[in-house]
Amino acid sequence: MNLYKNYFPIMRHNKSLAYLDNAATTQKPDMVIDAVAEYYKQENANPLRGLYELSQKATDAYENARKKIAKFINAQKEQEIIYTRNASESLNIVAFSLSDLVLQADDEILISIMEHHSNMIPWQQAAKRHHAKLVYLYPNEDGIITTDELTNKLSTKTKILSLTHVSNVLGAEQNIKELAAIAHANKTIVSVDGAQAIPHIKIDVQKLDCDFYSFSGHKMYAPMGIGVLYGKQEYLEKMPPFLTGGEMIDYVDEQTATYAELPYKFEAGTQNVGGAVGLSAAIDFMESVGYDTIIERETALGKLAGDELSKLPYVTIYGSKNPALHHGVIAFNIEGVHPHDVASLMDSGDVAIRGGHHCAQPLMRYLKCNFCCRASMAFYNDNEDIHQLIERVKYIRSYFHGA
Amino acid sequence: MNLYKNYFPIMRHNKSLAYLDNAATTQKPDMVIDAVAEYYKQENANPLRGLYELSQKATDAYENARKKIAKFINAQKEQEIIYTRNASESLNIVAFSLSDLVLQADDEILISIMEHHSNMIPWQQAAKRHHAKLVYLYPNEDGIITTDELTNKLSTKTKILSLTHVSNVLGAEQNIKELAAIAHANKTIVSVDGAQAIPHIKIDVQKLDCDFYSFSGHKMYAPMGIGVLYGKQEYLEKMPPFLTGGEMIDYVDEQTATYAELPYKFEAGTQNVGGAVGLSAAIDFMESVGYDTIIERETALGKLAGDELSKLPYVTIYGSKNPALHHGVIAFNIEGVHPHDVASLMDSGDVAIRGGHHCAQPLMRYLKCNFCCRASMAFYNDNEDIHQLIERVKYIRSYFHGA
Amino acid sequence: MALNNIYNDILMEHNTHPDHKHKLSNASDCQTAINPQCESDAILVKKGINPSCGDEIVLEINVEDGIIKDVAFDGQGCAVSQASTDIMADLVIGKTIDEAIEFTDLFIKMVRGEETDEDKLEELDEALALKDIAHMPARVKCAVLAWHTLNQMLTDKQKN
Amino acid sequence: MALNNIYNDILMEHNTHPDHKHKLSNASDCQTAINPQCESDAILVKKGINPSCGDEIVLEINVEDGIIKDVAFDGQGCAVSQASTDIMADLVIGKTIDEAIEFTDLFIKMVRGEETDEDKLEELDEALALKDIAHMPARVKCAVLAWHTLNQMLTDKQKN
Ligand SMILES: Cc1ncc(COP(=O)(O)O)c(C=O)c1O
Ligand SMILES: Cc1ncc(COP(=O)(O)O)c(C=O)c1O
Repeated sequence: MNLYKNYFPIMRHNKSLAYLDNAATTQKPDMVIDAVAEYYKQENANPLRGLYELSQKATDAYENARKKIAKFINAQKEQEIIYTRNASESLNIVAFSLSDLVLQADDEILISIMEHHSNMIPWQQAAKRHHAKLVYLYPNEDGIITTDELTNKLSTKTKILSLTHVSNVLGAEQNIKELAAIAHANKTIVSVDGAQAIPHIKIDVQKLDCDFYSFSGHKMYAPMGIGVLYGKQEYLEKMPPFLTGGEMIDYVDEQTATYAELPYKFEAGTQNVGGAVGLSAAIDFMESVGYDTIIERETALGKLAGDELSKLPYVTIYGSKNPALHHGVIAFNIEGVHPHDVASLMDSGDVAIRGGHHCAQPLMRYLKCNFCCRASMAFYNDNEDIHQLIERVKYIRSYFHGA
Repeated sequence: MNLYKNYFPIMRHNKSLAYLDNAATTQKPDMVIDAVAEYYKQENANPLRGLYELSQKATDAYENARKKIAKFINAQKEQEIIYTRNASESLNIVAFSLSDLVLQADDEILISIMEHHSNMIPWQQAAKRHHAKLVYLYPNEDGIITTDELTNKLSTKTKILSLTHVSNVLGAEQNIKELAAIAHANKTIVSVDGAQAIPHIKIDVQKLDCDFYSFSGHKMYAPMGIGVLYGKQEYLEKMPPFLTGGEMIDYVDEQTATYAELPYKFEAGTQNVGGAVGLSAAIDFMESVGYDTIIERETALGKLAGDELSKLPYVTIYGSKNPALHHGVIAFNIEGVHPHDVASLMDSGDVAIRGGHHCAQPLMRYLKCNFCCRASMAFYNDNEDIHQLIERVKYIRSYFHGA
Repeated sequence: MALNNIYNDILMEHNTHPDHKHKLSNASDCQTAINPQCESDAILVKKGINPSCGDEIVLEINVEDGIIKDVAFDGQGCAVSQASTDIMADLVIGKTIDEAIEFTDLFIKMVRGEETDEDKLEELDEALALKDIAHMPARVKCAVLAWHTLNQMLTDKQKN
Repeated sequence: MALNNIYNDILMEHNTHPDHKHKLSNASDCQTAINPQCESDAILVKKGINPSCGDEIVLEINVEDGIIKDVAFDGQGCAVSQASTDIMADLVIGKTIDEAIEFTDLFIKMVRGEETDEDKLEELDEALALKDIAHMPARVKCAVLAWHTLNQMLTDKQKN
């Protein structure tokens, strides 16, 4: 077992497992699991308005985690960090509240056909609510939205561009900085779905110059139930709140309420302090490993898997031919075997991959495959995991179609 | 230290602490903290669509917890249990989606002046969105909404009644069964905020015959970040979804989507399986203690605190004169000392209580106090905690006003 | 690893060489929906869909005098749903409507793990090969798709 | 338990016997808002609110020739905000606008824990008694309310 796997209790308990479904959720290292447990053992209380020591500790834990997240993605101010449950909720907040702020009838929202359903259906709904139009960008063969494609689709009516940073099927990374500059020149607000990017790439929201950035803790070694919405203060301040109640208000009378300042305005009800502590520990963990190591290992693993799968004539790989451009995500099909059967037979060989539409049905139809298998790597995977995958591909093919 | 406190690591680490802010959040027993950690060590994966063993284990953990919750509150079907982040989110879902389903302009929504902001502001918003009217019920001296008060306020336009089961300030328990019957006879749908009830009273949603019931895990010994919305199938099925994306859809094309069946329709994005496991363990914990014990101990503690505080002429207690009707919640003021100073000086005597408006500003104004102190008990508290509280009240009074 | 033995010889044989994957009726649009025009007195057509994984089958049955004379299917899906459909066809051809409904009920109970009595399950014959799918709930939907569809067709038929 | 020493003699004395809790101007409606009508050339009025805990003070200052001649306050709040306001009044009366602004900046830094240099903080005199509030962020807002309000009044005044 490689040294990195050793940080993960679930790996220690499943030595023969090749866990290659990291794009769905990552496993959690000891230090994250322990940090959450310690929080509940030492400093649990309802944060923010408590006037006693434990509540102060809980508030500190909660706000220090926010500071760490702000620093991690280089947000200018910690008030720009809103805690959510997951990337889906972050994206929903943008689609609800930003739309309420800026959308008029006949305006246009621009998203790509590659979006995860969580960055697509909220916009379908927003378009319906505001009688706006949802317009699609289509990628080139490498899964990239070109500047030409964007320029062609932008119009004076395009108020919002919401784009995934890294596709959860093709692994393709969009050049957000370049696209955002074009959009901004058109007065279009830019929201980015970073769920598949932040586990693999160092994020600097100021450099990207996006207006919103959404991600989930559970895909970056943190517990489930905690996510983040980064938003530029100028927009967050003007947007109406989304969920209401709890700590997000200042004054309430029978018919009206005024809202608390950022970031609390968007955080209704008792927050998940344990989750915030876990996310903070996950950031410490990632920083101790280092993005350099993460990228180096994941690129090597992706290359190995891509090279080996390419050798098999009955395997189709989706997206770029260059495995380095996949950020550890490889979507593929074995000719003549349904992805669900592949995934089940992978499981019986102790390989965990996903088979299905990966919450990206329109993309699947665009790729003309409806369903596919997806192996997705984290830096803790190793060459043995990949070999196990490849052996299993060969076995499944021969099991269905003879040697 | 009493035997019950011994189940709680935070109590073992803070032997001199009288933690009397349980209405804000309860502490967590070992078995809950451990269950969550074990989940991440043994069976973590993205649940629902995974075709491998770990994902199946995560799905089982997630769905078994749902079954346990359904049984715990005696829901007819487990599809009627929707996971949320907290009671606030549950209440927001009802206020958004049910309103969308049933509210017309000029309709009326009925809530009480006792509501927590989380069961008030979402309805202010819903009323605004639908041009409906938000009408208030007022309690009697004991904090009870009488059937007369309800009958007087119900009209043919009253589509929704949303009411707290137990007030987080007065501790008063409403007779939901009786009120719901009257409302139903008027064709009014009944939503109940159970956040302060379920930690203290056995809930049977079929007996109460409410249409919705909301609560938070963190107030009943579970971790933060997990809550529940119970809803009758007939309504949940007809209501539009709230958050969209992730696992809550069936088919998606570029402009439209069809939604998954219950309960998934209301659960967008990757869910908090660790939180569900924690809530399940918390239910096991509560059942092993037993509601009989919980009620007996909390009633005795409430009586002791109420009796002792009543002896002090400079203390005002809000709500019923009968401490047994407070469900362990005692709101009070010390004449001439601001609640924030009380809470801070309690802290320096190792007593944790809350001072402020308790997210119930309109109620505070109704009680003509604006702010108050609140001591709230759980069964793990003991007579020493109460004595510590009383001693501290006396000390604070004399510190400010001489002996 | 419970699924290993799902992909057994029986399932693989029915998947590779389905005896009943063909058409009973001629109208080509029978494939896309329940189209009354292509139902003769005897032939019933129904489409079954598993939205979560995209399996789709079109089931055709020929019922005469309360006896299922023939079953055929078309559509795409995983090996489990394809084989399960073919196995079902073998089992119900020649049976009465009541018997077939009983089989579908029993099968659905088996793969949901609700019926484990070996003696009772014997009746299901080759369909027993799918028993272990109960350990893989994510695949249960694939296995029951055809059985569920047939059950609906037959109970609808009985009502008319 | 850091707060224990916040409720020290200095704070309790100013809370129980505030020297400056009275009015400078006469117009009673000066209490509810910044009302230009009740501001003479010399007397400025401003309301400060801490929404999270409901503390409210109305601050009145009398500035002549760039010197703060007098300060008075009214309103309700906790001991921390009341005493802090009274202490502030003692400190800034007789000072220039610039000096007073400096004091408020320094005080705000102290209670936020951003300035800990004892020598610098010496200047704050009795207000030093509130130093430990930095350990109780939930109460910082109570302590800074008056200082923050005064700071705004004076910087506004300087701009005009
Ligand atoms: C009566 C009542 N309703 C709702 C809530 C909101 O619960 P949460 O903050 O967990 O969303 C609370 C807790 O503060 C409460 O006491
Ligand atoms: C690109 C992308 N966006 C959004 C999401 C949604 O994340 P979550 O399910 O954590 O809300 C995912 C994860 O499935 C994803 O891959």
